[in-house]
Amino acid sequence: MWKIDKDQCKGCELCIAVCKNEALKPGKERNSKGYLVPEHISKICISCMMCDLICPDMAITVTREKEKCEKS
Amino acid sequence: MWKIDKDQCKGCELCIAVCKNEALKPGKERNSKGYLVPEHISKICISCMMCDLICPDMAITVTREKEKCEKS
Amino acid sequence: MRKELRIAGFGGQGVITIGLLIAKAVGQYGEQDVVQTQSYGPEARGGACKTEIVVSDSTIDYIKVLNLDTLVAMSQPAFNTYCKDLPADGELLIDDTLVKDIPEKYTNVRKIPVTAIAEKELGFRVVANVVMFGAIAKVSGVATPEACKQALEDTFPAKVIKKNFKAFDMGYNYDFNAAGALS
Amino acid sequence: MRKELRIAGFGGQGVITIGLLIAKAVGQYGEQDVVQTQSYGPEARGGACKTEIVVSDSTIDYIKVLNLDTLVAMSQPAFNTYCKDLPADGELLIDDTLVKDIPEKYTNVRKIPVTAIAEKELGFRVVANVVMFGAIAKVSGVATPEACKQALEDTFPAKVIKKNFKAFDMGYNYDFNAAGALS
Amino acid sequence: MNMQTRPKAIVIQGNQACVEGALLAGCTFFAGYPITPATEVAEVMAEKMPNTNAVFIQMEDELASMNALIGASWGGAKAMTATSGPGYSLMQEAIGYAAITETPCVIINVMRGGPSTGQPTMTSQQDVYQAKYGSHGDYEPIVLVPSSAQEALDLTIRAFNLSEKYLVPVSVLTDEVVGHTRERVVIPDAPDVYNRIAPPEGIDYKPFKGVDELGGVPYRGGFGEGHNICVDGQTHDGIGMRIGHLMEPSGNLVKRIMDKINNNIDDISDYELKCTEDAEVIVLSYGSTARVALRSVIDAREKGIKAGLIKLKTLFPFPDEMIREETNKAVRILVPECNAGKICNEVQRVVNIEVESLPKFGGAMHVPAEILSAIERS
Amino acid sequence: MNMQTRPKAIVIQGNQACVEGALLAGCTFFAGYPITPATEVAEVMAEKMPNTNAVFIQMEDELASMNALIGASWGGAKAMTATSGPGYSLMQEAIGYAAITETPCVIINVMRGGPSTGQPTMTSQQDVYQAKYGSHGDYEPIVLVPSSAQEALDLTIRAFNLSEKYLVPVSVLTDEVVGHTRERVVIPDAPDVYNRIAPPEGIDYKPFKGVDELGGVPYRGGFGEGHNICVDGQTHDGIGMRIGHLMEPSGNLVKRIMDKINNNIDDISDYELKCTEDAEVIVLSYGSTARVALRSVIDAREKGIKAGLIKLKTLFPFPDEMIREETNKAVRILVPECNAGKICNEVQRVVNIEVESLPKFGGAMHVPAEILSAIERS
Amino acid sequence: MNPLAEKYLRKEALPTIFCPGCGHGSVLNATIRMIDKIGIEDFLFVSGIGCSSWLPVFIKADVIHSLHGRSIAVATGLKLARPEKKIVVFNGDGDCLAIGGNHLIHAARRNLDITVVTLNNYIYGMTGGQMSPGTPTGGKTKTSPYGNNEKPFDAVTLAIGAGATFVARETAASPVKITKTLTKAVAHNGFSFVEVMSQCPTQAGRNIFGKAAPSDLFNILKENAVSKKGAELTSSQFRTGVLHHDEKKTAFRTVNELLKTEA
Amino acid sequence: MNPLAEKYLRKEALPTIFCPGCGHGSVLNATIRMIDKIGIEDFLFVSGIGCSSWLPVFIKADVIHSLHGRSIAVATGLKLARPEKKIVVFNGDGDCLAIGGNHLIHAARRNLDITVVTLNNYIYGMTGGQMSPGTPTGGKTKTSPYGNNEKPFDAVTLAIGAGATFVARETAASPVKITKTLTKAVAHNGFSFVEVMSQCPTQAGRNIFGKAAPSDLFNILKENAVSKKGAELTSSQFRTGVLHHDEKKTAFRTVNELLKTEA
Ligand SMILES: Cc1ncc(C[n+]2csc(CCOP(=O)(O)OP(=O)(O)O)c2C)c(N)n1
Ligand SMILES: Cc1ncc(C[n+]2csc(CCOP(=O)(O)OP(=O)(O)O)c2C)c(N)n1
Ligand code: SF4
Ligand code: SF4
Ligand code: SF4
Ligand code: SF4
Ligand code: SF4
Ligand code: SF4
Ligand SMILES: [Mg+2]
Ligand SMILES: [Mg+2]
Repeated sequence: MWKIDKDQCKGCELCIAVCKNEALKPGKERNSKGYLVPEHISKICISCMMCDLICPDMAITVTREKEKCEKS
Repeated sequence: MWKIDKDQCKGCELCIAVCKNEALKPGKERNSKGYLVPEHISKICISCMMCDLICPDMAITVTREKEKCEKS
Repeated sequence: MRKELRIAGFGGQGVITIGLLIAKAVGQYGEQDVVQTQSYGPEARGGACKTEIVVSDSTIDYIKVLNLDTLVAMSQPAFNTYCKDLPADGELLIDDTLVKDIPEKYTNVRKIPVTAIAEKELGFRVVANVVMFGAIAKVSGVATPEACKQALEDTFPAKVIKKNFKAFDMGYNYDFNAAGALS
Repeated sequence: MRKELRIAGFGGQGVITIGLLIAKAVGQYGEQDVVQTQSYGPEARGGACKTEIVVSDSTIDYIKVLNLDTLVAMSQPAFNTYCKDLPADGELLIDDTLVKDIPEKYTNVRKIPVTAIAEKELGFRVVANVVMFGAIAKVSGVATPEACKQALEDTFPAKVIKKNFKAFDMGYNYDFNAAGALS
Repeated sequence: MNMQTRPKAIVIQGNQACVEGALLAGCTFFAGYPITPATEVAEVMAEKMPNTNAVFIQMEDELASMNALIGASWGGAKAMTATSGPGYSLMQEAIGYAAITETPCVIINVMRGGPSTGQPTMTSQQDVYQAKYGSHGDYEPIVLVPSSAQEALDLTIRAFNLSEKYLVPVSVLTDEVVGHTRERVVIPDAPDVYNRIAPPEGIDYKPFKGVDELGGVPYRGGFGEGHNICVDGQTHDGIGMRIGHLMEPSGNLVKRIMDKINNNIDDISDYELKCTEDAEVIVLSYGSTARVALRSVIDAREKGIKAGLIKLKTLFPFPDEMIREETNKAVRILVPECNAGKICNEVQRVVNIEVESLPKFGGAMHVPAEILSAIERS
Repeated sequence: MNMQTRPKAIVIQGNQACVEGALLAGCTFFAGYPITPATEVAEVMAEKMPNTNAVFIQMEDELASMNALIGASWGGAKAMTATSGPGYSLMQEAIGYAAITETPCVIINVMRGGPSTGQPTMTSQQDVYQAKYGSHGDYEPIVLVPSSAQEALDLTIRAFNLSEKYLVPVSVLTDEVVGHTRERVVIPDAPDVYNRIAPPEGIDYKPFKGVDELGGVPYRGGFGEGHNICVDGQTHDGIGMRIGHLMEPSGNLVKRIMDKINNNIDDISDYELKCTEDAEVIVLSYGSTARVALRSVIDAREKGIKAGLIKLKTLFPFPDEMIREETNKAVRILVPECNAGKICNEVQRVVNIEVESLPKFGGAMHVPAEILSAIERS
Repeated sequence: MNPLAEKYLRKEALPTIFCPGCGHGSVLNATIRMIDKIGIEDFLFVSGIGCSSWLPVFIKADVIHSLHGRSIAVATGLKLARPEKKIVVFNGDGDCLAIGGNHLIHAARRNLDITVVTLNNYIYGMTGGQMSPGTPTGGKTKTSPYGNNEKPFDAVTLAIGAGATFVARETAASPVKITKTLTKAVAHNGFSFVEVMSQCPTQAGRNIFGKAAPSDLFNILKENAVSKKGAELTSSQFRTGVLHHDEKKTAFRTVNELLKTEA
Repeated sequence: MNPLAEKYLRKEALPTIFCPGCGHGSVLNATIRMIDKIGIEDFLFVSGIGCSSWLPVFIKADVIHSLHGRSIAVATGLKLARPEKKIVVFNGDGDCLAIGGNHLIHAARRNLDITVVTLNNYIYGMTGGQMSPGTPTGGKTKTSPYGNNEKPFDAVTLAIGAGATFVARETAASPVKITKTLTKAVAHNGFSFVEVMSQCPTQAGRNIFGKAAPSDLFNILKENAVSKKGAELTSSQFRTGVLHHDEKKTAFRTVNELLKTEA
């Protein structure tokens, strides 16, 4: 499951950069602080957690059954 | 030629320690500051300059024709 | 005669630069004394940010705002934060692309959509502040357009100066009445 | 009653230790107040060195020498440097192994060859200072021999204490008159 | 002193007396860097501490020493360092940090002749204002000034107690004379020891919120006890969060850390009076100079001059009121000190008659005759 | 200001004005370390210096910066650094070294809120006593306090000149407000520039011997000119040899380096008076606060109150005499300052009436109404 | 918010002061995962002054946010007072390598059992983008407007030269590696030093790399990170991974401990 | 007096403050022979505080006897003001490696063209014999009465790790080698660091080595000096000779110079 706490997001788009599946794309909606929050496309998300791990503001939560490690 | 400026000497006896020819030996005479100034035995001195080079107080002057280097 | 202006917006809009430009136009190329201060520090990271300019025909002693004459607001949160000491009849100049919500008590509001103008008419969002600079120059009268252009030349590299002149002119020549902006 | 002593010699003679021993004998094991100071610094590297002890039956306020009562000299240069404020009738105690030249004006001179005693009679030059300590105890009367021995025990390791007691006794029991030292 | 019944004493240097005092006060951490004439403090610590549960470390410099104190203090230790002028200068930044973070710690400065390398082996009282003003910003340190080995011990204990009570860095300014002179020192059996007060159970604990009952001092919880304390040198709120950009709360913090000292001057102040009641000439002095001054005052009284002595043992916070009261009948006030004239300015600020400064340059102490002749001159 | 004939000016921040002043004064060396709110001084230097014959270096810290100034100054450079509170604390040891070795150099301290990290982006005047007493030992620094960008320029030039003339470290205390405010600054064409005076040919030159004709200041020969100068932070004789163990000559050196400043107060002092002649209420102020005070005094006069302003531009040496004279008819003296109340103590020391302190906490400036109401209250 | 953030971060301090896309935030993220594995009760934190030094302030734990450059000295005192705790220091290339260099090398020499995590973003971020001992030669910053004329430190070489016994380097672009490496560093008995190369879009990005997008800078870090042993390096590249690990050299022990062991 | 002493020493400062048999005196002797070869007009000297730091005070030249630990920082300013001069810094293991460590590593990093000569006598001599970062583990000193619980620096490794381009070590027992090595160090364009192991009979001798005779300590130095490359070392031994020499890395240049070269 992929969740975002929009108000924590600073719109840096690092999550988009790390998502190898292009399940994230630049957002259009601004949060309360004026940042553009990325959009998530659930159906192509493989819950790899990369976005969760990289987010400097810990805005994203990915929940899945089995832990998997970064490949890069 | 071997010369010593007795009043510069602090009686440390390092010159004696470096003289491989035993041309220097502990002195008996005290200088104006109360230090025992080493005694020099000219006839066995080979003017190797080691004492001159080591003396922390530059009290010794050895003059010779040709420069020679430390071996140690 | 002392005149006090405050320009507020969010970080990245070039608000401080407007302050700097006005200060130069007045103090370096104009005829009056001027002092420009700015909020500095954590606010500079995102959030609201502001600059204040005091203009006077005599030497300025106290450098901070005593009786605010003009507030220029370039974002809604900045307006909300910094409108407090503007009297109801104080001069209010807003970028109505971004500031929408102005309490009714203000009687002297001028609106100019500088962000929209910069984006649409000039093609560069970044010059919105220079459009606003032009508008301020006109409305406040603290500096002549010539002095303002000298300030622009002193501040920006030659290769972008034309664009900035154009932006300035769009602000300076903006017809608030035509746009029905004077409330 | 305030009594002021100065002990002078060269670095390495254990002059400061004498001061420390007297101070302990008086202050720690005796009955009076005591203060011990010492010259500190460049002089400590070779050259003359000194310690001063003030003994009093009331609390000592000023800690430095005001009216020197006793000068103990263990080297000629030290004597020359530090004799200045000793009055002509002041008590002068010298190691006559090393101090040979005493101006005639001094009327109250006692001589004890502590270095010679230490070297010859005790076999350890290093205890010369303890011999002198004994002599000072006797001559000045600032501390009882018992207190002095307690000071020695507090200062030196047990394994050398006997030797030090012996040295102390040799000084304490030295017969200045017999040696014709009282001038 | 009654010589018959006098308590058991040992004869030690002032520097060692500081160590004895510190250990009695419960000092468990010493970090220092050698410097003449303070080195013996570290040396005796290095010898004594390892056999107790107290830790000695020689740091790479004085910056490190003072900062290590801060870490150790928050770790729960009672921490001390000892230095002299040059090292004290280097410690100033961290002393300010200790002040704003309310970190208890004790700094011994065995003063030597300055400025700079100055006169490393000679005495002085030149650092008294530095002790108060040496770090940038507004703060209010406590500064104690012993005049003897005994006082070095007593005031080192007091320094720890005040430090723990007011959560403030306390400087003990001794000097080369106090530090190196061997004297009788009575070691107290069980001196009063004050420890920082832990927050009572169940309260909404805020580590940096002044508590009225404690005179404006906060409770001090320990690290590792679940308080999640954030110690910050920036102005901060009661829970330690930064407020440097906020004027009023920042001002309140700085005011509070100064007020907690200034509002408790009576508790912190310590001084001795000698013949001041009827004194026309008052000598005000402190540290080793005060002993010379005492001699001069006694000598003057013997000559029939109505002289008196105020001897300060707490130098800062400065006891304005006490001095005003004690000197209000005096016609002259003399301030001998081993510096160019510093505390004379504080006294001048407080009184209306003109204060006479008796400075002393060059690393020597006054002689009693100097002060006496100043008393006599009129 | 007559707006018609006013001289050509540029609009710059106070921090940049310091740079302009320094370069006009002949500054050839800058070593610094970034710190808010002083960083722009270094940044503008870094931009401007490489195109002149002046050298910019960013050092590893403030200790290094200040010590590099000392090396550069003896190398013949006119050297400057800029910092704020925390860095200023770290520089104190070396400032004392510069004082005793009579090393000319200029330190800009753009004051921010303290103590410690304090309020990095807010203004203060909290370091005024540190500027005088921050290093250990007795010394006498010169401290200038500009109140505007123009004065930042003018007083930086003056700082270099005084530093070269009296061979002393000079601090210029600006503050966040002066440093960051953009204002009109007139750049002087060719300001008077003073350079250290080389020893006349043929004299028996002693680098550390005061010269009567120079007001007790020595001649200053350069390195590499055959003088074989030995620069030492220990007390030293005229040729630089150590005398730390000798009382009288050591005392004489320290006295001389203080006297050369104190005996030349009239030359060093700089202040402005506004309506003091007939003033009953005198406001004494300095730095950015003095501009607020000026407004309040003008407002008070408009209300018919006989108020006047003494604005100090040289803070230390403190102008005791001038203040005594200018306030001798006043019934009240107010000292507003952006700190807990510091210079008010200096004034109190000098005058007999009670000085009223108007402290300001929290990193803000006074508003004119505050001072005005204090003037009105009576 | 992420449940780990919920659990371990100090809500009253959020959002972090970090700019959008600042690498320091990712390191914070990776750090709390390390903490989560080990147990937060074991830790005390210390930092200096700088953006990087704000990192532990956001963690719900006991923290000393100390003076610029002094974090390791403070940590030394703290460790000696609380030897049972794991002390982790966070600081920056400026804090640790410029003003704090002496404390770094001395803690390394002593082999003091603490962990130092230095976030090297090539610049002084906090003060607005001046050169640091991490700035590459030629790099333009506010105090090197013509390009940096100095050479940067290789922090890893420096720490090894000073005697550190666990030395590693990672980048903010590899959060999983950071978590792993920090876990090892904290477990090491002795002085452990971890340099984390981090992106600073606001200052280093704009000034040095001419790029402000976090993802661009992030990619630069990835490109420059070389984990393969012995691989040749270009001038901008650096080695990553655990680069030195000496478990034989004993960690600092107080004299008290030594005397007890002997007795 | 020796005619070289006559020529190069400051008579009013003699005798030196060095104790009898102090190795620092022999280094002074060797130094003036180096100076004699090159020409004293080329030099300016800087030192810190410590017995070792007194060395240049005895030389008839322009000298800054600076603050404890700050010699290299002072020398940095002096070098930038007088780039045409050879700046030689003398300091001790305490001055350079303890309190002065940060300036050492930064001058090394910058590859500043100065020469630093550190006289390592294993101890703080001047202040009366406390432990230093040169004190061997176990060494008894006034502040390590139970034996030093810390590890000393290897100053050579440290300097190399920090970026120094000429690094050498000699002992006070080999004066001819000192003269030669100093000559090379001074000739090197870039940061040169020479550690000279020196005997301190008064403090290190008595406290650490249990020997007070200068010649005994002198022999210990000789025994521990290993000049053969690659030879195994016992714990008390150290390598001598020129141990690192990199002539390719360019020396520090000011931005001014760089701009001139580019133009
Ligand atoms: C003594 C002192 N000098 C300077 C400063 C100003 N200062 C604050 S943070 C900083 C640099 C921080 O750089 P770095 O450690 O690399 O952290 P970053 O912000 O880049 O993460 C400086 C110079 C200070 N606070 N204290
Ligand atoms: C800031 C400061 N701290 C401490 C001192 C005291 N001090 C003087 S010399 C010295 C140590 C010298 O040791 P080293 O550099 O090894 O020289 P050595 O005497 O052994 O040759 C110390 C700690 C000082 N002068 N200044
Ligand atoms: S990484 Fe986090 S902060 Fe950045 S855009 Fe994605 S969700 Fe927002
Ligand atoms: S969990 Fe993986 S696939 Fe899903 S959005 Fe995040 S990075 Fe992309
Ligand atoms: S080496 Fe020199 S000082 Fe030492 S004994 Fe020989 S001559 Fe005297
Ligand atoms: S010159 Fe050589 S042989 Fe002669 S005394 Fe000296 S060391 Fe001995
Ligand atoms: S300035 Fe740089 S380092 Fe600091 S928070 Fe912003 S991006 Fe991060
Ligand atoms: S104390 Fe040691 S280093 Fe200092 S002069 Fe004496 S022998 Fe040399
Ligand atoms: Mg950084
Ligand atoms: Mg040494």
